[in-house]
Amino acid sequence: MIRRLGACVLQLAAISFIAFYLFSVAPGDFYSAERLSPQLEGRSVDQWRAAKGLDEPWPERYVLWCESALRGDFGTSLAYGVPVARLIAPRILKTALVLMPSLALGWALAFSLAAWAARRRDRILEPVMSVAGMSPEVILVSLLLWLAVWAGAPLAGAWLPIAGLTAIVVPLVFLHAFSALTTAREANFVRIARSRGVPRTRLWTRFILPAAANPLVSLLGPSLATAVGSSLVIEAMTGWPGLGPLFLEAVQARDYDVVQAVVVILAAALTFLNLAADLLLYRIDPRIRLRV
Amino acid sequence: MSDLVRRLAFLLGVLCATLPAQPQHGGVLHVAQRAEPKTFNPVLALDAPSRDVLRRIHADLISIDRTTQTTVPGLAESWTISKDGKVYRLKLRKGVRFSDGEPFTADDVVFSFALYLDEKIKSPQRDLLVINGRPIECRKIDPLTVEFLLPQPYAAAERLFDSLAMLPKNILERPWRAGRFNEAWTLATPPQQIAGLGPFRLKQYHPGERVVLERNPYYWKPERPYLDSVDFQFLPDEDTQLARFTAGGVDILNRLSPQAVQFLESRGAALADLGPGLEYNFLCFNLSPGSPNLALFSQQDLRQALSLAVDRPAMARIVYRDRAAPLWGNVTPGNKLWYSADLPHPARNVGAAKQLLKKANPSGKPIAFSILVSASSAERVRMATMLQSDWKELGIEVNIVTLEFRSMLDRVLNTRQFDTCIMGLGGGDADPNSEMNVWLSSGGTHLWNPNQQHPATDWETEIDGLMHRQMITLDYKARKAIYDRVQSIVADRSPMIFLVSPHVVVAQREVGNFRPSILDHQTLWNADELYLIPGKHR
Amino acid sequence: MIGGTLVFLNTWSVYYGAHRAFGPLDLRIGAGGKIGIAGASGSGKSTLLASICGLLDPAARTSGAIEITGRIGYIPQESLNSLSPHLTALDQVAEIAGSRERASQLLASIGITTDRQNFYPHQLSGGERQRVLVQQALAANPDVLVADEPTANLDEANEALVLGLLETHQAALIVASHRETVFDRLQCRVLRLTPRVDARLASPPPIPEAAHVTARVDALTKTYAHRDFFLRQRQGPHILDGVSLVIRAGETVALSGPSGAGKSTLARCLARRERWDSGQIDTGNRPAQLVQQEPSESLNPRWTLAACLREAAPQADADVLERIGLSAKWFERSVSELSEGQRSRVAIARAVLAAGDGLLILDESLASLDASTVRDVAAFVQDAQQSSGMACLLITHRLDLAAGLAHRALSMEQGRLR
Amino acid sequence: MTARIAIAVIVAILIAGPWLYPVDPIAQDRDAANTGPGAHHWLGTDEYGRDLAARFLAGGRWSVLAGSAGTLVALALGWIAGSAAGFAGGLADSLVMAVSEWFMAVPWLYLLVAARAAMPLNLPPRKAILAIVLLIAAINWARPARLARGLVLSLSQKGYVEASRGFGVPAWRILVDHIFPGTTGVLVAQALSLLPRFVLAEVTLSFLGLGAGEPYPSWGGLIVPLRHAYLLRNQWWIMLPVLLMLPFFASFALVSRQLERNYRVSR
Repeated sequence: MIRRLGACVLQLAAISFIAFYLFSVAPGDFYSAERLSPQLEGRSVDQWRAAKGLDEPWPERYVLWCESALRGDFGTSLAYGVPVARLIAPRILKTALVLMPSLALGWALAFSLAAWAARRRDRILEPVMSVAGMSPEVILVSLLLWLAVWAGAPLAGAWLPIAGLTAIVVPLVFLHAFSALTTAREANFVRIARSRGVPRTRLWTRFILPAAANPLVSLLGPSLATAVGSSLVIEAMTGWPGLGPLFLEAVQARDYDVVQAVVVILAAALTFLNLAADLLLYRIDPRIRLRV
Repeated sequence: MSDLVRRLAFLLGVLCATLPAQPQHGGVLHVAQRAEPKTFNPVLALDAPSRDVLRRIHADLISIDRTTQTTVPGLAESWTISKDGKVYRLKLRKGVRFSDGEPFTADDVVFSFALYLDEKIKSPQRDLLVINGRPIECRKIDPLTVEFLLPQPYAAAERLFDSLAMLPKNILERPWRAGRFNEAWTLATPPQQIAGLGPFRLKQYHPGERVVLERNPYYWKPERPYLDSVDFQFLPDEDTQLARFTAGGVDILNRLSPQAVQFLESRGAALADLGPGLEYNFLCFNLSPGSPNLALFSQQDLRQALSLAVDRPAMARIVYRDRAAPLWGNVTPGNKLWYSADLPHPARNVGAAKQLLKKANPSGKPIAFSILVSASSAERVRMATMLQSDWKELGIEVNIVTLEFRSMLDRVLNTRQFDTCIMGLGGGDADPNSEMNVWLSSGGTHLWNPNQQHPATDWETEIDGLMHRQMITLDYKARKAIYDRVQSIVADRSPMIFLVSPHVVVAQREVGNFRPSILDHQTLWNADELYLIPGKHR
Repeated sequence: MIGGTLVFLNTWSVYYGAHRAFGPLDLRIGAGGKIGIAGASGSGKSTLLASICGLLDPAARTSGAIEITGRIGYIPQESLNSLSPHLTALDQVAEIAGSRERASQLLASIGITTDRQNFYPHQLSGGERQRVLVQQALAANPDVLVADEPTANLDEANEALVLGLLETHQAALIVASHRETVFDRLQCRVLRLTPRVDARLASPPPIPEAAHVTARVDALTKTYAHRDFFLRQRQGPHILDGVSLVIRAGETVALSGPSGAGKSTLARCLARRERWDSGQIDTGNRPAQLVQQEPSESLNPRWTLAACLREAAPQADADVLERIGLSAKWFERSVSELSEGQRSRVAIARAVLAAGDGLLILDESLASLDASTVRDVAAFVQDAQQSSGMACLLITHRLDLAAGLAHRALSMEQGRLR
Repeated sequence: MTARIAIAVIVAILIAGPWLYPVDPIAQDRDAANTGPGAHHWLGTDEYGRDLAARFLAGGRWSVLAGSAGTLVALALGWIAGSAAGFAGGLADSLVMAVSEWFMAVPWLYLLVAARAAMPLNLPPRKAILAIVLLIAAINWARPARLARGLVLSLSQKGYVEASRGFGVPAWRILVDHIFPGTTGVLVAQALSLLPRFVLAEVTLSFLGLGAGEPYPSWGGLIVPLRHAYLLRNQWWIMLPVLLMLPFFASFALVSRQLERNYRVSR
């Protein structure tokens, strides 16, 4: 287990480094915009930069960041002047508040659809889903908005981002679940079991679903990754007070402590979900658990 | 059907808004805002969202009446100016209290200015209060009188006091002395620890979601404000703002995009078109020594030719759906005091432009350059697109380079690696003094060739002289004459090609005493007078 | 229709596209009846059985009449994917038998002890899996048992067990096999899809005197070690335990033993397809050529025969096909057009060509092949041994083959030669 | 089958566009700005009075090309890395897989911002966008790589691969002769499902402030207005080009799915 965790930590370190480097290559910094204000002298802007240590070369800044990060301090937001942790904590909760339901909903919906389609060898749903899977979030949300107003639904609250996210998750999961189930139900041992007169429900619960499980379990991580990525945009558009608006704002404003923190936290979440998925795989698949 | 109902409701709303109805107390005003405030500390606030909220919480000594654009008494009920214009003596109102009940005295004023001028704090307002490198001095005469000493005569100095929040010494002095002022009054500070002199005081802050202000019981104006509270909702996406507005969750919208205006029109919403604002959009040539195309752009004929070939009315029509004024100078028609009407407005003339171009480029070798524009401003990208097709008729190949905002600023203000760029200025005050840095050749925002040791051209020298003169001229008419001259020089030499000035358009639902203005804050500047028209709000 | 008839076929045939898999065919079986289906591989045995069990794949077309009365119990040819990898042996049977107790009895009755009953298919040996499949079929106590090559790759002991099961069960029986012995043992009427062939094998050619050593193995030892999920080293049991062996030019050595004894591992080591822990292997300048079960697998279905053969032996030409009983015209044909058995012939022939004067290993390659194929292939191998002095290691559980083809026979158990 | 025909037809139309409908896609007919479909402008005009039909055709030609380029890069990188990992196994394998995981977790936005900002000013907008698309493609090698690895892993355990190893065939020959041919089916399927994503990448790019290639048309650029579908309801015709794209994308998806299924069956 230790080794495994070690690998994860190493990965996080690598990600934080790459992110920080990429950040440093982007031109402009947090105070670029202030230079444009006629009421401000260039000197004062320079003083601000110096005060925040923005004029140091990026390797030093990265080292500093690592030190404080290891102490559990993710630095202070340039824009907000408060510790990043305080800034992010409430928003993570909000994001989770839309992520979890939409993932659950999306999986449930997609899976039952896929099972239905697989059972009656449906041919239409698949292409439809794969087209739906392509549509970018920005467009999806604005169409949703349109629908909502047209239907006179309330626009405040969580349902709008949840709906948007679900719409992102469903096609992704459906396509995988569908192909997994169709392959499983054609599997040799399933056909034999069927010929042995195993009742349909047993056939699905004991034979088909376990066989289809592996690809789906390994989809957990990617599906979360996609959902998180989309949630950033969707939250920003629907004005949901999660990480999304903060992150995009911070990206544009070059508020690097915030960006760095968000990236690392999300990356960590994903890494450990993948780990969990592997653990699950290890539990449910005897071929992995019990090697000869 | 429902549309008809909406129109009727709208008409009714207009009636109620126009009839001298008796203002009603109570109610919550919902306002949509693009971004959330970054701090509750007015001394450190850099960004518009913070200021928009803070100015409802705090008050200034002398304010600028947004409708007349002239100064009116604020916390100071009267003031006198010495003959030489160097000494300002302000008389404070009696019995004014902070929102926590503490009395407001001259000490607070002196303290506040000490904060703004403190080098360590590095307040963004500091540069305004430093004239030619020498700060304004503030003295207490008696508990209700303060005196300001200017290092030199400074025209319309009283305008400087506008939106300079007066702060409570008893709360902020300790952190300041402890050198921890920058941690005071952040978003993490509990609301009751924040006190101001404005009509409202902070009630709740929901991170990323909304800021709620409540009525300040100690507000100095009797019977004010009418509203119980103001609710700022943070909606980054305009479409969502509009959806909420039409659904009734938001009462006031600011800074509407052309598309949004058109949409609201089609929905029959109560729009107020205030005509052109102070923002002027322009194309700026890069005339710095290191400019990639200096030889080309330093030819005035070329610049004028390009300016002549621009179809400004079409730009106003297409980019802003006719809600914009074509510009030939840097002062917009919206700027009542400083707009110079007698500036020439040559119509588009490709023929004449071609003539000029021949002079500038006798060899007739193909001319090509790029326009730098921020991708985040759809309007300016559109302007670039139109310029490109306008100038194609002169046989000029223009390459549009859209960059993410800060990358673009880095090129324009830092590396200076660009041919031309499209930008806009004029967010601040209407007074010329607020734009010294744009027109002085030594200025950091002298965009075509910033931070010069010595003016590169004689006309820039002249502008420098004029700007310095107008700054110390106290008589308005004389100043106006000087500033008109500046405008005509810039227009004629056209180091910038002025394009259009968008109208300020705002929307509201059944808000009484709604008197929007083109100056910040466009709709809430008179928040203490706003009230909700009864019977229309859920 | 006649009372007591369980399966009735009338001019029954199955087509894949234009190609007819078998038929037209008449068949009737009543209670207690026993029919053996014989025929060369590719003659449609499996298809016929599948069609009776209603397991034809959707692509197939049928003509003629089929009537099934009574429950069918299908015993597929053993392979990993005929049992669910997610269920223990016990559950596999319990799903059919209804109760775990009954399932447990059934399995115990065929020598699968209670501890091994909780193993998953991939942990069981081929023989055990085959037995589980049989019991699964019997658990549904069917009226007709349909068994497809039930003993194809079982060692003697397992074969006896499985055939015993089929014999004792009272249900009618349809069994397909390529081995007459099965039919004799079960005393069933034999239905031939292709005429019987004389499968007598030519006796092995004499080994030339003072033949040099082609392959030498010294004290070969190997244990399986793997990292488990938590990346810990896991020490496995000894697969090879000090194996020493010498094979001379032109010699054929038969190697038999229970499944899991390490025969295949030894073969893979000789062919340099696996590493070993200690000991030496010397097969001269080239590794041994290994042909495994399902020889046809070793031909790339996208290629032509020519391409396949030339990959191994650049000088190969069409008459190779003649010598293994195929037509030279097929030289340029695609592998995918050939039947299972035909592919196996080509595959083995190719290995022989590649081996040259080196070592050829046939690891159960002949097990699933019909008699005529075995005969032709064996002849081809023996030619090669005579002409080029190729040595051959024949791994098989079939004593008849071992006796017919090998100069000497070795047996292996728990990684040791005896 | 119908899907394949549909693709062929649409591509044919795109190629023949300039002859079928000879209108300049960037000429601004400002008096006819924002007009609906009509005899003059089949699909109406945009806010500058540029002909949407012409822009649809020209944009399609370009976007499909750019998209294919992106797909090519992403798949080429992914397939090489993936099959190398799958074939070599061992350390190389785990290394490639680890790196691919990083690639999927890191925010590349900044790289795009920086790259765009670093490009020379005289670089035509289209080339700039193309460069960005290619960059995105280069970043997105990870998923294809993982796919390819899986395939190669299963293929390299096939009997015929082990056999030719036995014959002493060099590794590169095995890759070329046996393994790559085995992956082509899935490769094409992937390509078909990736191409539309690259065409659409531009939409997200413009949302993130990385700009569109004004004044030149592209399908991504034509979709961008849909972001304001809510505002632009009274200019319904801006949706027409998008509706025309749908069958194209749909048939791509269909064919891609078919190919994948065929592969699954053939295994």
